[in-house]
Amino acid sequence: MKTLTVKYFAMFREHAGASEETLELDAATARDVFEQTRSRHGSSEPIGHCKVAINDEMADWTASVKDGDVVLLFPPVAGG
Amino acid sequence: MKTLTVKYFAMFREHAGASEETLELDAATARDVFEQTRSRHGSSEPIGHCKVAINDEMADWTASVKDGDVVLLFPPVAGG
Amino acid sequence: MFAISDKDIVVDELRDQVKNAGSGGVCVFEGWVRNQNEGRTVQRLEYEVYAPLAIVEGKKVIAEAKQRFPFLEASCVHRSGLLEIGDCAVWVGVSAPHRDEAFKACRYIIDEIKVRLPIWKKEHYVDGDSGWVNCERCANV
Amino acid sequence: MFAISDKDIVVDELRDQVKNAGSGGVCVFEGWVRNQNEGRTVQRLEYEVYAPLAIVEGKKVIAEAKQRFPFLEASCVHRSGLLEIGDCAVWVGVSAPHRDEAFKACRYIIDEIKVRLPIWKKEHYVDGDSGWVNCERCANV
Repeated sequence: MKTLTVKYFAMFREHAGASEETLELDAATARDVFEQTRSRHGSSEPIGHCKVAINDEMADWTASVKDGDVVLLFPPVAGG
Repeated sequence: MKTLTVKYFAMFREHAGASEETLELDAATARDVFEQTRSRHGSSEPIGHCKVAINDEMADWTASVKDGDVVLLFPPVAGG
Repeated sequence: MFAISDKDIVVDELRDQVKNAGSGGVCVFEGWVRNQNEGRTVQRLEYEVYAPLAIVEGKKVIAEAKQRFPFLEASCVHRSGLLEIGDCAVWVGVSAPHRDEAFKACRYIIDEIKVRLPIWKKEHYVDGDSGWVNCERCANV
Repeated sequence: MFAISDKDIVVDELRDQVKNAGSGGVCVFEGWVRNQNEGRTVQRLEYEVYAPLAIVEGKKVIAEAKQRFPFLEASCVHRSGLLEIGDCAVWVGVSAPHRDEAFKACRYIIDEIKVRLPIWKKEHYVDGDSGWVNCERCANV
């Protein structure tokens, strides 16, 4: 188990009812964090156009997470 | 012979040393007017990108000119 | 220059930033809040921006554009917060010796910004409802 | 709207003309007098315009653009007379619900204006010389 801080944005923040949580997760990759928090919050957004950052750097879903990491979950963006 | 008013613009005005002339020309088409005034003024600009208007309407070089017409000779343009 | 701003975008200041004696012109794109989207009447709009990463990614987009379409100056500002109909949400300006590079770089920057930056748009409709706007390319997945 | 002006182009006024609540954005192109052309240092520039026909042809160009790339508003002003380095020689703005039409229509308008309107550009160089600038497509004949 790892202690991870997970930050939610936009619709993910609304699904989670919080902008940030500190969770104990059995997660190896960013994808694991996405899937475990999604089921936890009853969100159904597919991972397709979502993005992830680890400790303020954009990352791939296959990137591994380590104890203490801050994982940022971004729903599909729509700037401009 | 036809009496034609010929107007010159930009480099054609400089070649002709006048912005306008009234000439007696043996010209059937706009192209004839171009060629006869070109040789008259020693201009060597090819007709390729030049344009012509007759009585303030854009015209083809094959357009016929009649007595009293105002023929505008436009050297290559470069707006913007 | 890339920035996120929670204040009105002042076009004249931005235009001055891309001025350059060697530039033959500038291509500018301004994104405005429009009164409807997908058939629904919009009252106002809210931009949520995660600024630390939006700024890094925005600068990266501008650098990429410069490599592809060499230009002299470029500047981009994106709004955060609450906007009304007609407000300027994003301003992109690119100046270059010739217009082809200016047009292409400007288009590249706005296209990439819309799909890559951590910026989310929530529309508030006149019927009281509201919703997060999906990104442009998502519909095609 | 298409106009020829012998006075400074005031960008804010023109920008207001293309504002529309249904527009998602505007694409603007501004042509500026730059300090060199084909390796020669330019001091200032002179535009000779035959206004009666330039206006007719300018309006025709805008109408063609609207048919090809439906937009909401478009405006274009071209300068006549003497201009200094950095001055705005031409302003084109097109607003549309979506940016693709705005970009394409703006590009169409400036491209056509540069080769079709009876407008001639004389460059005055720092060495005292001057010359009429040939049109863009002429070199390829």
